Amino acid sequence: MNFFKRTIPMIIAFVMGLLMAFQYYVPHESSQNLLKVVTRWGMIISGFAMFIGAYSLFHMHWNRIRQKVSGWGYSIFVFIGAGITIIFGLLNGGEFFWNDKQAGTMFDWIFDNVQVPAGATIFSILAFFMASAAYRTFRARNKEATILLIAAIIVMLGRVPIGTMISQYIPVVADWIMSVPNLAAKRAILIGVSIGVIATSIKIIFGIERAYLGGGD
Amino acid sequence: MEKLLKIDRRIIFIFVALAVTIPLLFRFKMSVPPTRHVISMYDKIDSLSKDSHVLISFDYDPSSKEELQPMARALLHHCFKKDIKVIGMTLYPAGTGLADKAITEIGDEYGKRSGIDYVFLGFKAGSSLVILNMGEDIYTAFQKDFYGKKTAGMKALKGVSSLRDIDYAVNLTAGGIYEAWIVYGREKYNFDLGVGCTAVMGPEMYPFIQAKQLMGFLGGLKGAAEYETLVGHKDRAAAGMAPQSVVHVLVVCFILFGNFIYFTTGRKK
Amino acid sequence: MIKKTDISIMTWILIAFGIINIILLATGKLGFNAKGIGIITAVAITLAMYSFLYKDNPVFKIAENLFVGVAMGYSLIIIWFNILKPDVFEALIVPMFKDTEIGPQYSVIVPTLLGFFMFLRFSTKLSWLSRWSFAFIVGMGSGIAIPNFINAILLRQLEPMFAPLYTGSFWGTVNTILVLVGVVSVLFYFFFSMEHKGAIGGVSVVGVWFLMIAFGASFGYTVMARMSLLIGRMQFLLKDWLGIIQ
Amino acid sequence: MIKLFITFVFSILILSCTSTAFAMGGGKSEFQAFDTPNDSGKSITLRWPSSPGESDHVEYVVYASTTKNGPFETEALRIKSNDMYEEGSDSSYHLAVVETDKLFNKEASDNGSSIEYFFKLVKVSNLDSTSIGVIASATPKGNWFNSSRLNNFIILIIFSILTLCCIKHAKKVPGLFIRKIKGLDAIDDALGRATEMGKPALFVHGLNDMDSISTIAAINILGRIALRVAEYDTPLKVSNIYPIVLSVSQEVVKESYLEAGRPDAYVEDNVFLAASEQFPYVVALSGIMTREKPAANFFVGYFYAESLILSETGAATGAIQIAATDAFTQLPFFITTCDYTLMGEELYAASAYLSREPLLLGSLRAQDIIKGVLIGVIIFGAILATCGVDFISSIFRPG
Repeated sequence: MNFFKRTIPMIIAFVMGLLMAFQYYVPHESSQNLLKVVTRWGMIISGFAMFIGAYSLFHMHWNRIRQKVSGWGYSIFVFIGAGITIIFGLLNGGEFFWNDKQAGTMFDWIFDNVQVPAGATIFSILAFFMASAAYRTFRARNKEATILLIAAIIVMLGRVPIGTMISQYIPVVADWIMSVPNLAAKRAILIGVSIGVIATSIKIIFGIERAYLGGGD
Repeated sequence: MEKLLKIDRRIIFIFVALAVTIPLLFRFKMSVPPTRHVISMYDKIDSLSKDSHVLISFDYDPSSKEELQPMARALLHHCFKKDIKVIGMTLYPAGTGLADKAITEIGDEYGKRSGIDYVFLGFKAGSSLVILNMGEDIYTAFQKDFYGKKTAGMKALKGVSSLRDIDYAVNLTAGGIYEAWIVYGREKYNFDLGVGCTAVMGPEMYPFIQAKQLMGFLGGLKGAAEYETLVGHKDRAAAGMAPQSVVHVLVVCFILFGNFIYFTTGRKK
Repeated sequence: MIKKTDISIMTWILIAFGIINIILLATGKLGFNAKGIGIITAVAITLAMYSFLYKDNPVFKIAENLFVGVAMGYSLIIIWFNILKPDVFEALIVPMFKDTEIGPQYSVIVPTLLGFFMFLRFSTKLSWLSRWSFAFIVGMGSGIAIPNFINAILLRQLEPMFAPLYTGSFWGTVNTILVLVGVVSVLFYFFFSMEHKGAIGGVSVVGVWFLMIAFGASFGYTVMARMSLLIGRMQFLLKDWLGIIQ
Repeated sequence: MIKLFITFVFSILILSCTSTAFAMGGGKSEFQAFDTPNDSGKSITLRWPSSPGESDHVEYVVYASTTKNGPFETEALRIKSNDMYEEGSDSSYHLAVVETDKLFNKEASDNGSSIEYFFKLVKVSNLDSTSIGVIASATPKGNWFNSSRLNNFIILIIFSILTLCCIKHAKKVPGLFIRKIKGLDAIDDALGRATEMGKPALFVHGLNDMDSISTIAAINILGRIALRVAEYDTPLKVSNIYPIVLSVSQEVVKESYLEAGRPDAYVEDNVFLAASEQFPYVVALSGIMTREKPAANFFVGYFYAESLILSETGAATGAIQIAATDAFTQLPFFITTCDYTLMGEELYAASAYLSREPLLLGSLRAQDIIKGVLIGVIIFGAILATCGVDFISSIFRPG
């Protein structure tokens, strides 16, 4: 049984990894066709994978309701929201889900008037916290933080029209910060992170890194 | 003095709300001179001939809508004004509603029709895999468009078989997907790519611009406002520049004031 | 835990919200149709979210949970219409039972099967089958990533570093040298096999300065981003709902 | 095994070099057509010498046919005569690629890819059209190795061997050297202060599940903190957002208490699931911070926008705060609100330093070697390029 649980996944990862890595160096048409077929398969599997997120979300809220955790009542609203949206989605404006998607249905109305305002607003709340943190906590508590805050202030002023009104040099300095020190640091970070990505990929292909398979035997 | 630092944060919240609302109500005029990265995107699209193909990937969801939707609208105005064929798509499931709305609304303004002058391909899962698949063949990645119409033989896609045939691609991104577009799209299939991103991602773009991996970039609402100015279609982004300026000044004052008190009252340990 | 003052604040806000909407509907500024009702719903959700700024409260929690549910429901329906329906249902299943122009695409069977295996993750007995799907996706992703990252990031980002340092102008030369120093020193900072002492310590301190300036830039841009979101919402409230600004 | 692999690699490299050496042909001064090297077999490259009188108003037109005698009616290419010069030929040659699969309708190209295509070059000006050059022909064929990507391939091989060898080496030699990470001392100081004040310490996990490298690193750091806490007898609270991370954290904390010889002091409820979504997580943690006023807060793992609210609330309660994250967009806020911050890869290094796992140490060492090589390459490449030598940049040219 261990063969099916442990060895086969590692063989699959090894074969697929090696095949796709070498595919890059082979310009022949058959190699292009391989890439085309395999990526299409991957797209379909990724589609299925999105249901896993849905399952964990519903499962967790269901458990909260079942175990009557404090504040479990709010979890009911997750099911109400999802239920109504899915029902109208399946109704598809009277054409039902096995036909093509219709435009301007109740499903779209819910998206426009519930999901869009809620999603857009929840992150705009951070604007307020940003300002309060600026007042109460962003401190030049050491040399590093001082450099950071000075650069931040110049960029903040230099990137809006009012910066030019204060001094014509502010946008120039802001532009220099962005395209010289910022560029250099970001490039080094990018190179470092990419080396990490490549190293992790190599470890996955050779079966050294197995965290993605989950725990257990 | 130290008491000043311990005021209720809700008082600060009121300051922020006022700093945003008052400039919106009194409509201060602020000129938004376009910067070079925005101009290079504008010039690229402006240089395209009639019936060229521009691909716009709407990779964001409602949480970044206020920054990226104005960008999308300004770009669409430019493309439709120049009779360029627009291919829309998204790699975020919640991006479909926003993208569809933007394309249809602005398409209607210019009398453009779906399937002939533009096409909205919809959503596919797998980000980098979708880009690779489109690079090999756009019709296997998207066999149907968002409304279930067959893509093969569609007039809006005439002459396009893969990403290699796209004249210009713009990735409107709220997260790390721009990297997939550069690594698996632009570098592998050699097309010109521009990025419009939330301001949070803005500083990350500079290494790519200098290495000429990106042609043009719009950063946040400011980028959108500059593009609106260039297209000559000033809308919400341009109107947002006055409150943006005021609120930036407010935040800078907060930081300076907070630090001033912090240093004058002696740093607490 | 809910105080009396909070309840009265809540009631007054609700009354004010109701009156404003009645006025807007009565004066015809908002139509009594899907669009008008939609705007009122959206405003209600927006204000419910902002109520969090006063304090965490049940109205906010209800709106938030509702949002989580709606967002998930929306994604599921979009996955059906955009992926499962065209790529599995219509490509494989419908042609098996009905005559269509093109026959069933049998190659779709493999990913469909692997897709279903993923759900077995939640079963206790067969969860090992889900590992096959993960191994397929992750192995393929890793294989594709390696050469593409070497090309698009390592080689392409090194390319501009090999430009001559002397660019013809004084400031141009200074900037090229600064970029070179910055890249090298930041790479040194993230170098763990040597103690940061002496010369290497000095280089890594320079690296920290570059990092801090870059983080300062990110800081400024993030403030800008959050404020833009707020401006957008305010425009919605003042323009689309109240119609005060044009 | 490794020898076999290396031989295999070299044979591929040698083969690929020989096949392309002939493709680019010599400098024959006439119209040439040949199979485009390094492609899938769907194009042909045309090359011809420049002729006098090239300008914006004069065009080159190439007609294609599948038989030698024509008719040459299909237009394969139309360019301005002062365009598309061959790179490095000093404008003395034109070079153009023609995609053959788009030339004729399906039937012609369906006969397999081994058809011979014939091309005729014509120079057209406003006044007259003169045919120059003779007819040239070529058969497109698919190539099996893209030799312009040879350097990429070599980097891949070196990188793989290096990673595998370093991990093997780390298994053999325990305790591979890693420089001291300053933030780790700060952790001990913070815990010491919490003990002095008799207040709890709070460990906040990031928002990624167990499959993310950041969370794995966070678990390793949690192990160290729990061990210290058990020795000092300070309560430790650990907040999670994912059930799997929760159970792993409970296990790790329990083990640390056991290792410190105080299994009785372990309270399972102190490692808890705070919420399941981003904002509820913030709300729950802000509540804990303001109510219990922990003396030390640790934010470890991958964070999103919530980082700002969390660390701001913590700073307002006067706690010592230490953050460790590889989320670069959130780092600025941690740096300005926390007393010490581990940035980016320092998080992985700290986790390798504490866990002493050969897998982590080995791959960290491999990455360090690559980084070291790149630093050298960048410095030498820039200096050589300044002197006008493009030796290094030609080795690292992207394909």
